[in-house]
Parts: sequence; structure tokens; C-alpha cells
Amino acid sequence: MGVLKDFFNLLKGMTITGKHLGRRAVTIQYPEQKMQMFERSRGVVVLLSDKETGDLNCTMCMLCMRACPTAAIYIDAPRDENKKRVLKEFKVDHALCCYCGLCEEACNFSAIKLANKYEFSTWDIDDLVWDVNKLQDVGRDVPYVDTRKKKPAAKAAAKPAEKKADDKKSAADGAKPSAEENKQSEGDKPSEPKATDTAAADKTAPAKDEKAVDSSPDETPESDETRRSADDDTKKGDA
Amino acid sequence: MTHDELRAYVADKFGDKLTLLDTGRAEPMYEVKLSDLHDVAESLRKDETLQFDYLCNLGGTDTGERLEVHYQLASIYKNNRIDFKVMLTDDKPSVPTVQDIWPAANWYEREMWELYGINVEGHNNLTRFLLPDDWDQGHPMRKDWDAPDFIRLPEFKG
Amino acid sequence: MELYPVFMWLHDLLESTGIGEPWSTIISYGFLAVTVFGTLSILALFLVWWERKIAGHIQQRFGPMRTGWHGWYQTIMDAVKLLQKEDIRIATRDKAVFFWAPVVCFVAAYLAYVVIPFGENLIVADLNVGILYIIAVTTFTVISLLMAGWGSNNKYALLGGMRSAAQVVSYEVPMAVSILTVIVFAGSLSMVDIANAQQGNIIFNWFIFKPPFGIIAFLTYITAATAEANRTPFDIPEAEQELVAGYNVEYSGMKFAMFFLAEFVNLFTVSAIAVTLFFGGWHGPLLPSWIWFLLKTFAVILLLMLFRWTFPRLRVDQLMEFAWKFLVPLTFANLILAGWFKYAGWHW
Amino acid sequence: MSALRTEEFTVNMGPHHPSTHGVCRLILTMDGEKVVKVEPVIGYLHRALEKICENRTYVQCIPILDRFEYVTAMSCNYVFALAVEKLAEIEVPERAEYIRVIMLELNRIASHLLFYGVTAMDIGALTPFLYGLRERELIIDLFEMTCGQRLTYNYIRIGGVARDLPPEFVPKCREAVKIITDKLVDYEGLLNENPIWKVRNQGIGYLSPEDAIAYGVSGPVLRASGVEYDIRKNDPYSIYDRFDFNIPTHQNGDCYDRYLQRLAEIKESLKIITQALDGLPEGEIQPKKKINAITYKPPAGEVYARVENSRGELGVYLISDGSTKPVRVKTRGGSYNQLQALPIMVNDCLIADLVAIFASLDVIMPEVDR
Repeated sequence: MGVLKDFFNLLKGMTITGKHLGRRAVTIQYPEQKMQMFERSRGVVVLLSDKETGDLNCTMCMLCMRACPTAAIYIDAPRDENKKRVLKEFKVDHALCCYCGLCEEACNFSAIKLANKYEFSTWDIDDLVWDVNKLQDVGRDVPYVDTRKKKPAAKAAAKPAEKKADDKKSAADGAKPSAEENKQSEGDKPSEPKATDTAAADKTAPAKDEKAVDSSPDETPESDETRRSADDDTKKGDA
Repeated sequence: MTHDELRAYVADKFGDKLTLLDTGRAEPMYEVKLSDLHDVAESLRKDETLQFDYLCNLGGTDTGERLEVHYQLASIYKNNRIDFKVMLTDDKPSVPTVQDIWPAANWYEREMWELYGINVEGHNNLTRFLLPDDWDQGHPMRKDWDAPDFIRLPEFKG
Repeated sequence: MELYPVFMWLHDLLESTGIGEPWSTIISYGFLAVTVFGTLSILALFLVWWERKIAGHIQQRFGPMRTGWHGWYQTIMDAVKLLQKEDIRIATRDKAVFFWAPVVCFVAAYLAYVVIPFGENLIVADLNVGILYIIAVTTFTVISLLMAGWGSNNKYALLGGMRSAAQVVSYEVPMAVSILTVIVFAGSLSMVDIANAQQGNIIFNWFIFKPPFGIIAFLTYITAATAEANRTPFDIPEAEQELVAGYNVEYSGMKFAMFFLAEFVNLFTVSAIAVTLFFGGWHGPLLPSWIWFLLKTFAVILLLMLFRWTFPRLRVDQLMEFAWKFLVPLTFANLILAGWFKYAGWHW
Repeated sequence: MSALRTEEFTVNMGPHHPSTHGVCRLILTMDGEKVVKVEPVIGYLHRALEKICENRTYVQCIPILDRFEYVTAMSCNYVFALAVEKLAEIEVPERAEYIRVIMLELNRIASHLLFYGVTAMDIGALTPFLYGLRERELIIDLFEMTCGQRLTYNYIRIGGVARDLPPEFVPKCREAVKIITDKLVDYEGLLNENPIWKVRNQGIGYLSPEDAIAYGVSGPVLRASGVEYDIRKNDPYSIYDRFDFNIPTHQNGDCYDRYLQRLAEIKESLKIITQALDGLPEGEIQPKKKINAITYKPPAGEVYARVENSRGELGVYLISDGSTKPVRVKTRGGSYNQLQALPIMVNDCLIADLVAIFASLDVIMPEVDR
């Protein structure tokens, strides 16, 4: 009886859907309920700050910029008279970003991260280009594992003398509203790692770091016209 | 048939029509002369021992110096793989179609014609394919192709 | 036994105020029409919401949740939105046909409610050919779908219109024949009489429990009715995966809403007929009659919704084949056998 | 009496049509409901991925190729990594190979579950779509937990994988395998024996094995035509030769068999995952000599790597000149050939059948257009 068999197969399908009728929904009501994001989820790009000092971890080595497959990161950090980099501009275009996480992997200083935050839509596509302040603000409460090698230890050793000088300054800044302090710290930032660099105890550490990063200190990354030679490249690859 | 046996068989069967390229890998890669292309392809397909009945991939390449067309073949029943390619040095590059041997080549050849400007003789339908119908800006996969809105990644100095 | 006394009462009341003859009749008819129209519109809106909720829960979603408690006024807001939307009219349309199609569809859907008994005394007019009238009037829908398909001047819409014409005409036959089986049982064409014939004996006087003809008639009826209401697995006129939206592909705004509401009114119609014919109409103990009627109707609608959210869609030729090669012979055999049994006087 | 002559007309199905899975345009020549001729028009999603890859370093190509076949982005990652590994003869650590196999097979299941839902939806049953996606979500969550993304993973890298599995991965993966195994009963109960499903699919869109091979059709579509050819077995890559699994085949080559074929493959993939989870060793996940994203240079040469993904043969033909950027990345996806073979499956079928055939091929347009 083919007809009866078909009929019961139809009924079987209906019992399956009917059974689901009484079950709980597996979806959630988004704006009210939010999913617990995984720790590794790659969302918005942020800049991380030092847990103690609150300054950017970024050393302006430009590795993230070079690792980015979509040219979403733009860094402008010319050198000052002491041949140290001064951060002028750090922009991430979230509209260009493909959230691949290569910048995070390229970074040796735990400075950039794809945080597990996802609510950053805007009305205007231009608002998706975040400057350093915004990147740092959003990144302040992002937990991360500090993988900076040696530096923290060296810093701790070199710190005390410096801390005092810094403390004074921050005490003076303390009275100012936070927004201004951000700006202030941004302005100060480049000078901060510089200070540690000059400390005698630290002399060797940066050199080692540079090697590991395989970006030499003499790089001038901005001049697009000058191609870097293939030979140079191989050397670095081998290093 | 192992790769070595395949090499030996092909050398025996085709002689200098198929030149083995040194790629350093197990799977053999051959170079074929443009004039022999269709014949070689047909005998690869028809040969009882080889039976390359399955066209994996076909496409053009611009190495910067010359254009190449590569063919990746497989045999379903004999379970072999073979690659061969043809170098095009002509100003007006052109290859014979292999559509009659592997119907699958149809779209691949159309794509190649469109993106590399390699003419395919005997193809039944060389019309715009991936690009817009009114495309008139040349063959974009060529290395020297450039267009005002084509953005390359910024070059970094070492 | 119908709403007619209400009409008479209203008519007399208006007469006594001295309005004069044509106006008192028009106003009292208008009152009746508005009552039916209002009830049905609310029912249709409710059904849209309910269907979305059922679909949601079958698929382990929530369905509408944003507007009010479990989104209860979602469809009202949808209707308001559709009212406000621009009425897009393509330039190449057949103007008159395009305009009248949704109107015909809407009116045809509502006309059936003249003879549907919602409860003991809740019927607009108890025609003695009630069921015949319903079959006649619901067929108007097909004209409207054809009009929509033709008037849109769109190939997809035309295909949808043609499909629906073929489908509705085909399924009209098994549907009418299965209804005839019930008429054989009841011996009357009046909806009220059919319902009354199933009174008493708890539920075992229902026509569905007249084995085997009742159950076969019900199954064939419900199949044909699904096709009549253009619902999955017979929703090929709109088949969104094939024809995008079929006949209403070019409609927007309120015109689309009219098609949409008419579809759900049709759903209620076929279920209400099923209840009247097979499930004892409004008869039931304790609760008021209209509550029984609505409960039974919603149960049938739930069944139809379960169909929709479980089954894939049939193809157009298979649909025809199923109607002509399976349903029509089956229903005719059923009718003839039922008539023979009745004539011979075996167990009825 | 002369025969009744009806006029053929042209219907433009797509690029924006609910059942063309993206933006494929099919120009149909129709005689009433009958499709006389179908001509696919593609290119609406052409993003010039191959050209973009020529302008990126090898590691940067991987996130670009994620977008090539985004439903199984893991195998896109993998096939490119495999090509470079073949080229540079990189030894991949054991643990990385196991993780790769787990990920590839999970991704295959996710893709087939999506197919299950989408095909059912194309044939008019809306509920299976949600059920399919519900279980797919489990897998996507596993991916997100491991690599941080839900669709474009950038996880399988040259020489290994990007990150090690999180500790909770293995138990959660086992749980997901168990749930999917249970839910498969529901899936089959809903559609397999459903008479409507059967009449809609059986005998529709027949593809003979000869035609399938000639048109380069691969994967489940090829195997549903009765050709037992699976690159995992016939040209083994990674560590597939260590696992015990079968290559299911079906003989009829119609839409129904293609559907059954994919359900059968889900079961085989579940088997592989269970075995891989059991055998997962400890150890490194990246080669000893780390691949630098910016400066990595494979030796000059050319290679064609191919893997079996849920849509068939996924291949990358890679030419390197020894610099940081590839000279040529030619990608090859299963959908390309499947779509090319669509016209030969459509012989005088109805428009509804065309939808069923198109759905049964499981074409992903970005893979066709690239």
C-alpha cells in the first residue's frame, strides 16, 4: 500500500516538527540578551595600554602595518632629532579591515589586538576610521597576556628613579579631566619608552628585541617610492 | 601507476613532444610546444593506459616575461595526475581549444581569454565572462595592467 | 436562528426614528457588513501573528517578540506600515486589471462569510444552498489571481497567475465532491442544517467519525482545501524560490496587504467549513457555541500550519497529477459508495 | 492539422532571485513552464581574488582566499597552505595535522548542513533550514572558540595552524559530534522518505558519470553519479590515509541521490572527527622555523595542490619566483564546474526542477566568480 506508506511518512515528518513546537527557542533576543563572546573572538581592532602606566604598548615598529593584507592600518611616526620615533598618527580603518588577526600576530609588544567586542557600527562609514585615542580608549579594558620579552623586568629595574619624576607629572595631570589626560598621555607616549631606552640597565634589551622583531631601527617606512631590495629582504627573513 | 612509472611511460610514448620540467616535486610537470598542444592533449585523453579524462584546472599565467597556459589533468579510473603547460611568446598569443577533448575547458578558456587576452582558436563562445559586458580596459590579469582605481598595497622600504 | 433578526431589529429601530425606507435598509446592512468585516480582519491579523509564532516555535525561534507581549500587535503595526507605504505601480501594467485584482480577491474572500455559522445564532444569512454558495464564491479568488498575474505585465507574475488558475480549477473538483459526501450524510445544503445533523452523542455524531467515508472525505477535503488556500505544499502560485512571489510580485503597499489578508481569510474560511462539515460546527458542551466553533477552527488551522512548516512544495505538474489521477477518482468512489450505503440504509 | 505552436520566451532568473544562491543569473528560454535552455551568466561577484593575491605576501594571501569559498573557508586556507608546503617542502607537526583534519571535516559537515537547509528551502520546506543552521551553529562556535572567527577563519597556516586548540575544545567537539549524530535522525525523518520530497527530487537533473567526468564535476555530485572518486582517498593529502572511513556513492545521479550523498558524507566525516579526536597528540603546532608573515619566501617553482572539500575539488595552482609574493595563484573550485554542467542536466525540465537541480549542486557563487 504505497499510499498508506506515504501517508505515514508525511505524518512522521509532522510529528518531528510538532515535537519541536513545545521546545525552547535556541535563539536569543539580541539587544536585551547578549552572547558571551569567546575570549579569542576577533572583533574590533584596539590598541593595548600598559597595565601599570596606562601608556600604549606600541613601539611604532610598523610591523602590523606591513602585515595587514588590506592596508587598513596607517601609522605615521617620523623620527625626531634623537632618531627616536614620535607617534604622529595611528589609524585603523575598520571598513577596510578584514579581521584576519595578522597584525596581532605580527606584533611583538602586545600592542595591538582584535578584541572580542563587536558593537561598533556607525551611521557614517568615515566614523569607522579610528584614531589612536579611540583605539586606546576602547582597548583599555581588554584583558591580554603581556608577551613583551624582558622589557617588563628591565623596566622594573630601571623604573624607580624615573617613576618619581613621572609621578610628579601625573600628580599635576591628575586634576585635569580625563579626556585631556588621554591627549596628554598620547603626546607623552613616545617619550616614555624612549626614557627607558636611555636607561643604562636597559641598553642591551632593546637591541635584542629589535632582532627578534626583525625590524631594524634605521627603517624609514613612509617613503613609498623607494622599494626595498630583495637582498635586504632575504637577510631579514633569515635573521 | 606511480609518478616514476608515469614519467617513464610518458617519455616513452611522447618522446620530445613533452619536455619534463624540473619542479623538484613528485608530480611530473611537462612543457609542450604550441604546435603539438592539441595532439598531445588528445592522446593523453585517448591513451588506454593514461586515460586523462578529467580536467582539473586550466588557466593562463603572466610571469612578467611571457604568457603561459597551464593544464592540470587527472584520470579518474587510473588515478593519475599530470601537469603540462605551454609557453606563449607571440605578440598575439593564441592556443587551440581543448573543449572538444574536455568539455569542462569551455569556461576556463573563456576566462583565460578575457583576463589574459589569450585567444582560443575554435572556441565557440568567446564573450565577456567575469568582467562587465561593457569592459574595455584591457586584460586585468596581465602584470602590466593598470587602471586608475586599481590600488596596490603600499610598498614598504626595508 | 441567524443574524437576520438583528438586522430586522435594527431596521425597525431606524424606521421608528423616521429615517425612511432606503436608508434604514442600507444602514442596517452596512452595520452587518462592518461587523463581519471587522471580526474577520481582526481574525486575519491574529492568524498572521499566530502563524508567525507557530513557525517560530517549530523552528526553535521566538517569532515576533518586539511589539508588546510576545509581539501581539506586530501584525497591526505591519498593516499600518503597509498602509503608509508607497503604492508602486509599474508603468507597463494593465491599469484597470491591476487595480481591481486585489479588490476582487479581498471581496471574494469575505463573501463566503455570509453563510458561515460562527455559533448558534451567529450567521449572517442561513441560505438553503449555503455550501453551494461558498464553493461558488471562493472560486472568485482565482479570477483575481489571474487578473493580478496578467495585469502586472511580468513573466513571473503571469506564470504565478496561470499556475493558480490551473490549480484552483483542478482542486475545486475533489473539494466539491468531498463536500458532496457530507451533503449525502446530512441531506441538506444549508450550513446550519449540516452542523445540526452532527449534534449529540458526545462527538461520535461528527461526520468525520462515519467510517470509512467520513475520514476519507475529510482527508481529501483538507488536501484540496490546502490547495485552495494556496498554502504549502500546494503554494506553487507564489513559490518564492521559483517565481519570486508569483502573482503578487509587482504589488506593494496596501494592495499587497489585501492579497495577504485575503490569503489568511481564506485559510480561516476553509478551516471553518471543515469544522462545520466534519467536526460538528459550533456544537459542544458547557462553553458558549462560538467559543467551541473558534476552538475547533483554530485546531484545524494549526493542522494546516503544521503542513506548511513541514512539507516541501510539489511541482506544478505533480500537483495536477495528484488532483486528477488520485484525488478525483478517490473522492468520486467515496461519494458513490457513501451514496450507495445511504440508499441501502446500512448503518445510517 | 498542424501542431500547436507556442512561442518560447526568455526569463531572466537572477541575479537577484531567491534561489540562485547569491548572484548567479540564469537566462532561461522557456516554453510555458518548461525550461528549454538555460545559460548561466556569472561574474557578479568577481572580486579579482587572484589578482589581489599576486599583490600580497604568501601569508597575507590566506585571509584573502578565505573569501574564495567562504562556506568552507578552512579548506581554502588549507589548500593554499598545502601548495606552499609542497613548494617549500615544509614538515608539518603531527598535532597540527590532526587539528587540520578535525577542522576540515567539521567545516565539511557545516557546509553540508547548510546545503541540507538551503536545498530544503529551495524545494519549499522552510523548517529544515533552521534545523540545519542550528547544528551548524555548534560547529561555527567551535571555530570561533579556536580561531576567533565564524566564517573567515585564517586559521590553517603555512606549516601548521595559527593557534593551539583551547582546552575546552575536545569535550565540546565530542558533544557537538554526538548532537549532530542524534539530529541526523530528525533530518532524515523530515525529508528522506517524505513522498513530496521524493517526487520532487527523484529522477530530476540526471547527470551521467561520463558527462560528470567530462565536465570536470567533482565531489558529492560526481559521487552521486556513481563514480567513486575522492581526493582524500585517491590522492591522499595530510594524514587522511590514517583514518578509517568510506567513500559513499550513489548510483542514480539525480537530485535525490546528491542529497543522500551529502547526508552520508556527514556521517563519514563524523567518523573521521571521532578518530582524530581520539588520536590527537600533544606537541607543536607550528614548524620549527616560523613562517614570517612579511618576509617569508618559498623557493621558486610551481605546484598544483588540490583537496576535497564539500563542493568537490578545491585546487590552487601556485607559481613562485622566489620573492615574497606569488607570481600566480590560480584557484579552482568545485562550484565552477558544477555550474558549467548545469545546462546538460536541464533537459526539458520545469522551472521548479531547475531550482531543485541548482540547489542540489550546492553552488557557492563567490567560488565561481572569485
